[in-house]
Amino acid sequence: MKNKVGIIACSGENLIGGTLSRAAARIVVEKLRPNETIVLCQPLFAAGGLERHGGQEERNFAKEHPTITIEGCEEECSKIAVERYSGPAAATIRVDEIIKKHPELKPKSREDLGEDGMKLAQIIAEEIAKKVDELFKSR
Amino acid sequence: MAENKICILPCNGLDKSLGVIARQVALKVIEKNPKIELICPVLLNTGEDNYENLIKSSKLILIDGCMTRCATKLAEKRDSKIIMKILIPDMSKKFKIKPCKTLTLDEQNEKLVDLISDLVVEELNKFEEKKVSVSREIEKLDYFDITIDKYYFRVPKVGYFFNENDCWIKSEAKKALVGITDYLQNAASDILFVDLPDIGKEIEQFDDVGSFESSKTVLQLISPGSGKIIAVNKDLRDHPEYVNQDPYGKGWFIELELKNFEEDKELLMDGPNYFEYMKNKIMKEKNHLYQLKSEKNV
Amino acid sequence: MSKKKVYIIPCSGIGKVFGTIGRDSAYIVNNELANDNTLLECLPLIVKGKKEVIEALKKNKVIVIDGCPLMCSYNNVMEKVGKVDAQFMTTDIVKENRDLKPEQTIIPAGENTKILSRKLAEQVAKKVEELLEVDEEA
Amino acid sequence: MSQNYDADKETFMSVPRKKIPWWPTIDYNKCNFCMECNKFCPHNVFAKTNDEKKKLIIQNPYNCVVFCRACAKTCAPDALSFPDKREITNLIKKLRAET
Repeated sequence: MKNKVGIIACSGENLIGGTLSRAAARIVVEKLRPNETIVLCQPLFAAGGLERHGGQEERNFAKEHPTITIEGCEEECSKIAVERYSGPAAATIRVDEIIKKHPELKPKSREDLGEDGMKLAQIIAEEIAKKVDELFKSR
Repeated sequence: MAENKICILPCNGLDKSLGVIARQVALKVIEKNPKIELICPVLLNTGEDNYENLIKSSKLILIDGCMTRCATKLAEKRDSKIIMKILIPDMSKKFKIKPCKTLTLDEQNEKLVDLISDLVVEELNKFEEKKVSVSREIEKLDYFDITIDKYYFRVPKVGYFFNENDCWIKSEAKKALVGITDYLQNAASDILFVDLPDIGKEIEQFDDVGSFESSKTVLQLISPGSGKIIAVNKDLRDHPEYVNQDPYGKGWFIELELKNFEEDKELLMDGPNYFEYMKNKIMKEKNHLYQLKSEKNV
Repeated sequence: MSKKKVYIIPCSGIGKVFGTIGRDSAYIVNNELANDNTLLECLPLIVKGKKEVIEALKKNKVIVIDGCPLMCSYNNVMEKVGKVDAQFMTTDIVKENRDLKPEQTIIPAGENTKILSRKLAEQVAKKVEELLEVDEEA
Repeated sequence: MSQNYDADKETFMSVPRKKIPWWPTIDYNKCNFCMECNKFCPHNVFAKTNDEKKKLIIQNPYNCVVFCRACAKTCAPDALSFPDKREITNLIKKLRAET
């Protein structure tokens, strides 16, 4: 089952970076690399200690498969969670840095990305897809 | 308000004879048993609260004309105690009388109304507070298991038999519990609604006995065994998640009084065989099983 | 109203539409229905153990909104903050509105999903008032 | 249904799927082409057409899961019908006895 890459998106509710990373993750999983990627649920990952249905499968998956974390801000919560429970993240993508690289695109709000926001999400998604391809090539 | 008051709620279908039959049945039932009170679906739907305490303190009979089940939907909006669900298409199959084309009922359909209303009244007399929910202590079970991506599948090694529709049956002497496997609960994801059949119903092997609904899909439980339904898992009404968390234990659906289980078993698989069958099926259907249902060419 | 704030912590699930309903309802409450006395915080920060956030939650009221029976928001907040003043389950609002089946798409959220988020937000906003009134008397 | 579902090789209870006449039948004077069944069925049994009189047809009858009638539950005008389960069970028993 090694032919899959895990995607953990920061799910910060409080800032645009969270919404953008979630949108990008969905675009990658649904449109760009549906067969190569699988979304892991970030809080479930951290709250994995629960009974059978807890995040145990998420954590085991991240142990056996390369996992890319998408961070909404400098706190890098997903990367820390992955490293604490499974192992080093294969790659980390900082959404806040990508936003800085595209000053011309201004996402509307954390509730509604608006047109610019969706364009940014697409750019982030393409960057993730590139990372996914690199991981496949390197193996 | 008398505590055990019984009310009857028909749907208000106007465009098909099915709706006319549903309404006639309700009127015929209260004619035969005046103690039963008729609830007007239109008034109930407008939300006026004059039915508020009536619904809370009484038991409800629902008559739905077609599959859209407006009466059921109305009743489920309010926390009501539903004791009987009549679906006219099922009744027309049972009594082998086809609903007529016109909105005024022909002589055959008048007879159908009589037959159904008699059945409702008769069922009512039989209806005493049956032993509805059975609590079971489930002994420690030994499973085969496999993880595919982030999905976890288990199959009990002994004591359970399975059909190819991924439902199980576990027999103890003349009785048996029936439920769904990890395959189905994973395919459905979070189950939110469970519709259970009526107690006392006689079923054949592979009859569908109740359905379970998630935001992703509506699937049916297809019974691996035949017999009479003697209990249903009432806990699932408020805790449908039991089916996801413990499909072989707390998440059981119905209990059967077995008819010819030896014959039924010939068409079923035991634990080891079903585990192979299930692994093979997961591999084949993996993409559509876990993928968000991509918008089909709708 | 007491000067205290109510923190709303929705679960951050993104695999299922239930996480979206929880988050969107938190935004509606925070932006429209009770914006002057509610604050949002990221669940991952709490899970990570960020002191400032945990202290702030301890001193104020906390409402968690969970997206599935695993209750990650409830469990994590209980573990790290030690108390939860109220819990909402998005699956409850879906069950209460059987005819409003939420669409599977998450970005953008479907019509039914938006209606459900608004209905849940109204319930949460009512609870915010209750919590602050109760605190008033205490 | 995943691409590699090949009805010829498929079996149900070790009987070739092609020998079991189980699929929905559409009653066209009831059907209002609301397409709920098509939206529902994950096995692509139904298919849309541009023939005005029959906008919906059964495209892959053998993709249909034997004994499953879930699509009929979504049909408000009750236009979908299936064979009698008892007969199908007996047919399967007979075919199994023959192999």
